[in-house]
Amino acid sequence: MSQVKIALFVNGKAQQVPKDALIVELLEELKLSPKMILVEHNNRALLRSEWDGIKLEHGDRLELIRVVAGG
Amino acid sequence: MSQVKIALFVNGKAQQVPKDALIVELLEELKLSPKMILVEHNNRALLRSEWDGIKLEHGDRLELIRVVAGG
Amino acid sequence: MSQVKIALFVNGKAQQVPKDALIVELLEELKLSPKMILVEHNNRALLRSEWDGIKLEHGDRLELIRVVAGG
Amino acid sequence: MSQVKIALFVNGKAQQVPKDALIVELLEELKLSPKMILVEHNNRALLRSEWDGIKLEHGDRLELIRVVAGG
Amino acid sequence: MMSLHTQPWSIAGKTFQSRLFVGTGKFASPELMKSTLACCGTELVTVALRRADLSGLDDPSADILNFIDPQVFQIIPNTSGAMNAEEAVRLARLGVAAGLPKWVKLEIHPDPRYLLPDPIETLKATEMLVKEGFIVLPYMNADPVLAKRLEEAGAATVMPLAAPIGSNRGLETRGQLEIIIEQSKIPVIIDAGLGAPSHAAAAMEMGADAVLINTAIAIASDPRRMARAFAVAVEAGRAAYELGLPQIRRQASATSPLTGFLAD
Amino acid sequence: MMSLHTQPWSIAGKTFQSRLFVGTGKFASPELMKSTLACCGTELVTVALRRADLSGLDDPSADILNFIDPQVFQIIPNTSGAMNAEEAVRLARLGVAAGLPKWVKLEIHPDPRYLLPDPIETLKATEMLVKEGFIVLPYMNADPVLAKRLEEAGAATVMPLAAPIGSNRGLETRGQLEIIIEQSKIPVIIDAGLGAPSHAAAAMEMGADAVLINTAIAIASDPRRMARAFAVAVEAGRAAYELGLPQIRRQASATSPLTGFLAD
Amino acid sequence: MMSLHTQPWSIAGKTFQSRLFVGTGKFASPELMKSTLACCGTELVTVALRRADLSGLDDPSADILNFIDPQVFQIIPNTSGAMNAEEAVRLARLGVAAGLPKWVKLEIHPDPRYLLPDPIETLKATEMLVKEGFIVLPYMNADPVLAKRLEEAGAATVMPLAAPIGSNRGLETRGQLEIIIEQSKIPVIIDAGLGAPSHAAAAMEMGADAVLINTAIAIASDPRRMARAFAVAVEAGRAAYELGLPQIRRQASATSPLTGFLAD
Amino acid sequence: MMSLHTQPWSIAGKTFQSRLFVGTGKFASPELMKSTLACCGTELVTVALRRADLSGLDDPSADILNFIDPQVFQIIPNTSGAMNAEEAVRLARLGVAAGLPKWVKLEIHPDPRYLLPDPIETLKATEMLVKEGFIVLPYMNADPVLAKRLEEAGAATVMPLAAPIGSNRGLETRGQLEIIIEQSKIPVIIDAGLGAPSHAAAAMEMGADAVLINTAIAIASDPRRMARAFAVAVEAGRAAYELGLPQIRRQASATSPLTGFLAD
Repeated sequence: MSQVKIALFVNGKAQQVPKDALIVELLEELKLSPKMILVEHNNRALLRSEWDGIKLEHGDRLELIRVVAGG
Repeated sequence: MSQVKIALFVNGKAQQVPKDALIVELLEELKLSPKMILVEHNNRALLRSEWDGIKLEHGDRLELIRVVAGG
Repeated sequence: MSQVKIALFVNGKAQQVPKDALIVELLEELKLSPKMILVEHNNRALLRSEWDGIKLEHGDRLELIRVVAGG
Repeated sequence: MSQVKIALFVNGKAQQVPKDALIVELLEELKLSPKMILVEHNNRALLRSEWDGIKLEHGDRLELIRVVAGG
Repeated sequence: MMSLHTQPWSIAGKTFQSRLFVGTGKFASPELMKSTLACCGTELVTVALRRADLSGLDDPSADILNFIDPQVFQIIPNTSGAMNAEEAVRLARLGVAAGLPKWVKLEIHPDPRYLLPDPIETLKATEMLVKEGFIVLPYMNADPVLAKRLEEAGAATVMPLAAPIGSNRGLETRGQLEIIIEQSKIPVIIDAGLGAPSHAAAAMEMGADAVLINTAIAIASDPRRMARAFAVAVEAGRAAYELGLPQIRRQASATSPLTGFLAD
Repeated sequence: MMSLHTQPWSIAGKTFQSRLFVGTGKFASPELMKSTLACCGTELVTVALRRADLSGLDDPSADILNFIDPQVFQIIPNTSGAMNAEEAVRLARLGVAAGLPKWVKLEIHPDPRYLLPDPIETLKATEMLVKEGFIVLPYMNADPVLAKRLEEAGAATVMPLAAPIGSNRGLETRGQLEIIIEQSKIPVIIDAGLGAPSHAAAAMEMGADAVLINTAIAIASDPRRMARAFAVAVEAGRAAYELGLPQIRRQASATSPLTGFLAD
Repeated sequence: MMSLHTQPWSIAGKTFQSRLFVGTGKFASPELMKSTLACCGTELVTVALRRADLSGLDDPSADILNFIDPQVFQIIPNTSGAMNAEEAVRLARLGVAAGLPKWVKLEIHPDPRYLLPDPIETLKATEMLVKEGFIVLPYMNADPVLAKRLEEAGAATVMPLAAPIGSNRGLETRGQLEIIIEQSKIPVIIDAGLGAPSHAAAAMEMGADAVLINTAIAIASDPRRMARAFAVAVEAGRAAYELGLPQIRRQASATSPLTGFLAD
Repeated sequence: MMSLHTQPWSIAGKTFQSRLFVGTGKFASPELMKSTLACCGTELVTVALRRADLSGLDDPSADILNFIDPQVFQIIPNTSGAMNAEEAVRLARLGVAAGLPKWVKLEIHPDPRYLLPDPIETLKATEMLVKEGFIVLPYMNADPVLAKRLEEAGAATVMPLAAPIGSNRGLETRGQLEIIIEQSKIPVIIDAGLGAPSHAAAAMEMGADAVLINTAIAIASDPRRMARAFAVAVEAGRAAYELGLPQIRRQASATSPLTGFLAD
């Protein structure tokens, strides 16, 4: 039987994930190493400790951010 | 019989005038030539045409302003 | 009978002229308008009045100069 | 019998010394320590080795110079 | 000498020929101020507003407006003395009550030492005054982003400073002024700190639309001649800007033919 | 606009009103040069001397002197192209032979890259030419001691450079120029490198007696207007110098009364 | 050579010896960046935050934080890329979520051409971030009144610009910077536009507490040596400031005895 | 901090590591001068020659040479006080008679006000001294043609001034110094007028081979630290020159990725 999908906006782009997916699963899907990614969920910056408490829902807006070189 | 006086704040200083005095009377009292004075009454800048319509009341705050040289 | 020629150095270049030629004849030969030319003869600047008194001789060095625009 | 004196110009000033005086004797007279003084004799800079060969004569001009701090 | 025929320009739809604003402060007398304005061709003049002296000592003859013909000069009251946006707005309104045109040179500079403008209060006051229909000419530091924000808020011009008021230091803020001029869609008037005609000319050569001079003219030994000196320097600088200045070169470029005299 | 009435000045006893020398090089045509001289009020004009072209290609009509009225302008031949004092003297003598006045702008700059003057040859040529009765105006670097030596040698003026000829870099040598002006007993004419009217005004404000401009005028899109722009800038700078410029201050100095609007 | 023993200084109670901030942008590799930081003695390092690349192309090894030891360096995330106060605050919070210290170099510069900071949004973001307990180091234009308002809003330092980021133009805003330094009660760090060690030394001689250098070091042919050159220039300038620089004189002052050799 | 490893350089075949000349004038005591020389790494030191005091008041202990180890420092007597070439030559010869090396810093500046060098006498003295086998380091104004003539006459270096001796005005003659450095085949040492470490660094960044500092070090509140400050600033500027400084840009160049945070 087919699994239900929901649509998120990740860094401004639409992205399909399974319902109730976790942030780590999303990052896996996107081949992003969790320990290097900062996550903002619906405009709220998340501590890593908060990640697993969050079930992604249809329409959620996420920003996946990295620390890079800068002046 | 003695005339009733009220207290105004003129350019930040207390000033006694007869009750219901008019702005022109105040200027006379202060020896200021009306045609050179701009008047702000309780924070409202007045057009000259408005002067005579105003009866000064106890506690009114007036600013008497002049146009001067400036850069 | 053939006329005798002499060699001058005019503005650093060799130039043949008839013996005893005058400066005006040299200028004519060079198609230079006399009234626009200044002449230095053997390192001596000449006044126009001196031109005709000078018979050009073999080896004479002449500078023919013009006034031009300059800063 | 009194000793014969001659007049020198030392640093532009007249100075009496005994005839045939040596430079070292002049310096002693002036209380100048020889090892700190450079001597120019009649416009000629002298090496120390030359000092003793010189008998001062009437009218000699000497410059007694020191090395000092400078930029 | 023939005029330099510089281009006319305009503020809020009103056209001017002169690119020299003159401030009226610091003159030895109003008569001297009046004749100075008359002989330098300026069309834009600033005045200030201040509390009347209640001690009865105000000289009744000394109404500065008696010495400035509104038919000849655009009179622009400033808001100097205002400590914040609200006070500046109140001063601007008083100018209108006085029958002055609804123009205001917005000045908010609390610090008495350098008289430098407050960017936050200046933007706020500009928004309020534009809403009330004023033609707003804000005095500002040489901040290109603030200039754009004032432009977006509806300012009629920007008036960035060259150096502190009355300092005569010249174009100290040149680098930022060049950016303001490059980016501005409204006239840029260099205000404050210009102490010599060469400073005014240099400001115009950079592409400024106008300059405002007060101290250097008012305290000169002969304000009339000094005002004319600034006026012609402004014209000269503007003309040079319109014609385009020659490129700056590291090496020399001969003005006489380079062929030698003897050797070629 | 009224004139600025700057003081007349003189070189070797001859009085001038204009403080702008104009060089005649680099103009698109002699006609353009002529009309440019006519409209900027200059009274001092330089020309150069060069070997005639023996290829018969010289344009007989192109005698620059046909375009400069000696009744109106003091024509000053320069010695550019001379590699040393001797050549400079020979060129100066040729000018006289040409019927030009016995004035010479002495230029000895062997290096073609920066066209900078040779101090040794320049002093030597000045001594020779003064002995022959020339009015000598030497082009020189901004060297105050050389300026004094040229003055002692009998030069009529000194012409120190602001920057390399044609570089338009402005008053690069300002520090040394100020010393030259302070110490000189003969007129100081700032020559070379002035590329904008503001540069010329600044030179005059420093106390220079005059400036010489060529490149910036001759190559302008409209040399006539640019020449006028320089002419008025020179007048403005000179007037400011005569009146005295205000002192430069570190802090501000208010132009409006500093009593607050509400708070005093 | 012995050290110059310049005074330690502090931001928000944390003490530093080095007065050189180094930005991590533009290095050829993170390894080069790392060794450059190591050899110049800097203690303050900036980083940026950006959206991850979702194309799967992000180099997993390239986590800049792997190359900066937080035990050695105070890591300060900046908010470049933020278009307004709200975005800047969101970026600052993400830095904290990343486990970075609660410090932020506040940068809000919408215009991509000159990258100049927005004074209004910068003040607004400072107020918000201070309320949230951040140590805020705002990048700003050289505006003394804005500097005071940021100080009053609780900024830990101000970081006024010398010239546009990466322009290497040096202390273009010197006049206003001097006023900021004179009036500030919090450290003043000159940021942006310093392109040469002499620029950094001059900034320190003016009394700046520190400077931030990025481009001039990162793009140098040898960033390690250039970083050391800046580091020692900063120390030299600071030492000169602490000792007090000699007064500038118009005339000369002899360094050798002035009695003549022959004539006295 | 690691050294900057700047290139060694040489004068007349003698190699030096330090690019800082230190003048010995104006120190509070010879002991202070000695320890200052010791701690800044200089290898080149100047002294002067003067008539002895015949009043018997000369302090016998005060022989400056007792405080400068000729094994460590290249001692260079100067000719200050000489009014012309002849006197300068006589002073140089006395130095040799004193057992000093046959090097001379040639200074001929008759005017006591600005102490500016005389170009004519300086060239003449250079020719005479070179003929006698001296290593001649002439102090000169910033005149590129004179620099070439001194080079041709056999000078070992040129020592152009940045500003008047002891004025601390910095690189006032920058434009001409750049040309001298570009054209010179012998070392260029910037002498006089450098008042701050940033001035010295800037001179080195221009490509000068060395600088001479005296007043700014000697009159500092702590000459030892100030000398070190100058020494490291010189190294920093030289290192930057050797590495090549980044190009100066009109616009900004981002140091953080320019993709927006939200908007790209």
